Amino acid sequence: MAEAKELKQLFVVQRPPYKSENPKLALTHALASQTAEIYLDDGETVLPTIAFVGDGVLNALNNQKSMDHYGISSNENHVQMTLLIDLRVLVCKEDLEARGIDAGRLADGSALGADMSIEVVPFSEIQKEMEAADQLLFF
Amino acid sequence: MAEAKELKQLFVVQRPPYKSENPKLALTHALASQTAEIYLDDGETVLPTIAFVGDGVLNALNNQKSMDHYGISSNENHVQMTLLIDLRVLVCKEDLEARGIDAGRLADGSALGADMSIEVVPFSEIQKEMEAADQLLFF
Amino acid sequence: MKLGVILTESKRTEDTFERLQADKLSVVLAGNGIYHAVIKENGNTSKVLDKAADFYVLTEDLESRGFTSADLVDAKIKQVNYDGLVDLIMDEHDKFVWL
Amino acid sequence: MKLGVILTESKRTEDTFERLQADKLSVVLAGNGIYHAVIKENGNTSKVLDKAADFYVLTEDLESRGFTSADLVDAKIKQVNYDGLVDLIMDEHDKFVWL
Amino acid sequence: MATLTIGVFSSLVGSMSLDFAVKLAEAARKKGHDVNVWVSGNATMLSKKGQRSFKDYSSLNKTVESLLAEGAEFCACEACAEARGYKKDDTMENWQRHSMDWYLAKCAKSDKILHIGGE
Amino acid sequence: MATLTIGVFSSLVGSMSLDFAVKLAEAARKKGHDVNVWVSGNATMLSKKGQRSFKDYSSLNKTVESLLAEGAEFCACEACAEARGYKKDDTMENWQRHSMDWYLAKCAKSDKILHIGGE
Repeated sequence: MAEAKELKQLFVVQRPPYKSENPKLALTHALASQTAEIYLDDGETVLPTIAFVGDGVLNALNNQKSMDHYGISSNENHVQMTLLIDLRVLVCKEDLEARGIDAGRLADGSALGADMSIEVVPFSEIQKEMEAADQLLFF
Repeated sequence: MAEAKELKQLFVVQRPPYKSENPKLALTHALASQTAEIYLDDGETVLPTIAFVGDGVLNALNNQKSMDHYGISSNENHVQMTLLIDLRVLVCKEDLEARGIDAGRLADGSALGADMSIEVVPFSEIQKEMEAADQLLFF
Repeated sequence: MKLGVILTESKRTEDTFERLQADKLSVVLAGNGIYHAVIKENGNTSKVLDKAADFYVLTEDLESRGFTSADLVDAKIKQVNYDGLVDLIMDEHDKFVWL
Repeated sequence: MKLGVILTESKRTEDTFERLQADKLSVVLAGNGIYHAVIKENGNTSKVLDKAADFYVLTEDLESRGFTSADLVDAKIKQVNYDGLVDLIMDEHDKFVWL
Repeated sequence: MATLTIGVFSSLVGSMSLDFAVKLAEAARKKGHDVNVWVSGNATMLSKKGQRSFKDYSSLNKTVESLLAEGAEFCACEACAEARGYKKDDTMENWQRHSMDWYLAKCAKSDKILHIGGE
Repeated sequence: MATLTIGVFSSLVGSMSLDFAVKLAEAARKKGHDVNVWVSGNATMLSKKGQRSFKDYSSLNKTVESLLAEGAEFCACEACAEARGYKKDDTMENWQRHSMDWYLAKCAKSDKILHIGGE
C-alpha cells in the first residue's frame, strides 16, 4: 500500500481579470486538480488553494457580465466552480478594503450549490499559507 | 499627373524593449514605409517619424547585446537602420534625464553609415510633432 | 487638435498621458481602464480623472467586470458602448490613440 | 522559508513584493526587472532595492539591454547567469516564484 | 461614410484587445463605414485557421467571417505569421497576408485609424 | 540530481518569457537535472510546428529539439492549443499534449518548480 501523500499548492493571483488570461488559467488549473491522480501514484493527491491579492481581488467580484457582452465565461463563474469542488478561495482583506469593495460584492459559491464560500482573510494569513504550501505558483 | 501627397505618421514608443515585441514592431513598420508605395497612388508617400518617450527611451540605448545572448537582433540595430533610411528618430530629453542616461549612451546611426542622428528633444517638441502628424500611432 | 485617448490599464506604467495636450481631449476608459471609473484606492479617486478632458467608460467592459453605472465615482463620466465609440472616433476627433 | 523571487517588470504594478516575508529572501532581477539595478529615477534608486534581501541581476538580460556591471547602482547587487540561477533555484531555496 | 483602419499588435486569445478590435470593426461596419484590420505581432494569431470555440475563450472567427463577407479587409503580417509557424495554408479563408507596408498604406488611404499597441 | 518543472503561461515570440524558460531548461539540463516544461495560455505557441527563423525573433525550436532528444519533457495544454487552432498535426514532433492535470502532477513529482505567469 502506497503512502498517502497530499501535495499542497498555493496559487497566488495578483493581476486583474480579462487583460491577461492568467487569472482564469489559475482557476482552470485548480479545477484540473480533480483529475491529476491519473498521473500520480496511489494515494498521492495535489490540493491547490487560490489566494487573490492586490488587483487580483477584482477577479472575485460577482455580477460579471462577460458572457453577455463577449461570449466568454466569467472569472466569477470559475471562482464558483472552484468552491463547488471544495477548494479554498482566499481574498486579501486589506486589498479589498483599499479598493472600497464590500465583501458582499464577492462571488457566491452557493448559487451553484457549493458548500464552500470565499474566505476574506488578512494578508498575514496568506503569508502563512505561502509558508505552509509545498509549492508556490504566482499567476 | 497625380498630386504629390505626403502623409505624416508619428510612431510614439512608450514601453521598454524586449518585454513586448511592440517597440521593435514600431521600428520594423517604420522601415516598411520604404515599400508602401506599391499600395499607393502615384505621388503618394507615407513618412513615419519615431518618438521615444517614457520607458520607451530605453530602446534607443547603444551596446545592446541581445544577439550575443538570445540570437535576436537588437532594437539598437533597428534604430540605426531607421536612421539609415533617413527617418527622424526623436528621444525625449526629460525622460532621458529623469533616468540619468547620458545622450552619449544612445544608438549611433553613423556606425552603419547613416547621415541622420538621434535627436534629443524636449517633450514639448514631441507634442508639436503629434499635432503636426496626420496620423498618430502609440506603440 | 481634437484627440481621443483609450486607456486600458488599471495602473498606468508611463506618464505620457499626464503630459498630453489637446484643444479637445476625450478619454475613453476601456478594458481594465474601467477601474479608474469605479475604484477609489484608499478613498482617493484615480489621478487619471484629474485630467481636463471629457470622460467616457465603455459599458461592455464596465459590466463584464461586475460594475454598473451606479458604481461610477464621478458624475462627469459618461457611458459609451461600441456603437457610440465609433462616432467618437469617426466623427468627433481628428486622431484617436490607444495608450 | 527560503524564498527566491524573480522580478521582471520595470515598474511593479502590485504590492505583493513589498509584503512578502521569508527567513531567507533572494531577488533575481531579470527581463525588464534589470532596470531596478541600473536606473536611478530622478536620482533615486529603485524602492525594490530597499527590501531586506540578497539581490542578483541576470547578466544576459543586463547586457541585452545595453548595460554592464559598471552600471550597477549598488554594490550589493550580484551578477548571476542562467547557470548560476539553476543553482539558486535547485539548491539554495525552498521555493522560487516569478512575480 | 468613411474608412477606418484598425491595427492590432498585442495579444490574442485570452486578452481582450482582439475582442475590442473585432467588436469595434463590427460596430463601424454596421454604421456603414469601410473597415480594414491589420494584425501583427502576437495578434497574428487571429488569422489562424481552425480555432475551436470554448466557453472560456473569446471566439471571434464567426464575426470575422461575416465582416469579411461584407467586404471588410483583414490582413495578417506575413513575417509575423511565418515566425509563428503559420503558413499560407494555416490562414483563414479570405484573409490577406502582406508585409507591413500594406498597413502603412491602408492607414494613408483611411479617414481614421486606431492603432492598438499595448502589451 | 533533481527534477525541475517549468510552467510558462505568458507570451511568446517577441516577449522574452519563453526565451527565459528555454534557456533555464537548457542550463538545468547541462547540470544533469531532469526537466519538464509545460506551456499553457499564449505560451502554447512554443509547440507550433514549422516556426521560421528570423533574426528579429527568438527562435527556440532547435534548443527545444535537442532538449527533447536528451529526455526533457515538453507538453502543451490541449485546450489552449485547440482554442488557438493548433491541431495535433500542428504540434512539433515529440511534444506531448495533455490537460492541465498533467502539469499539476508533474509539479507534484518534481523537487523544484518555477511557474512563469506574468503578462
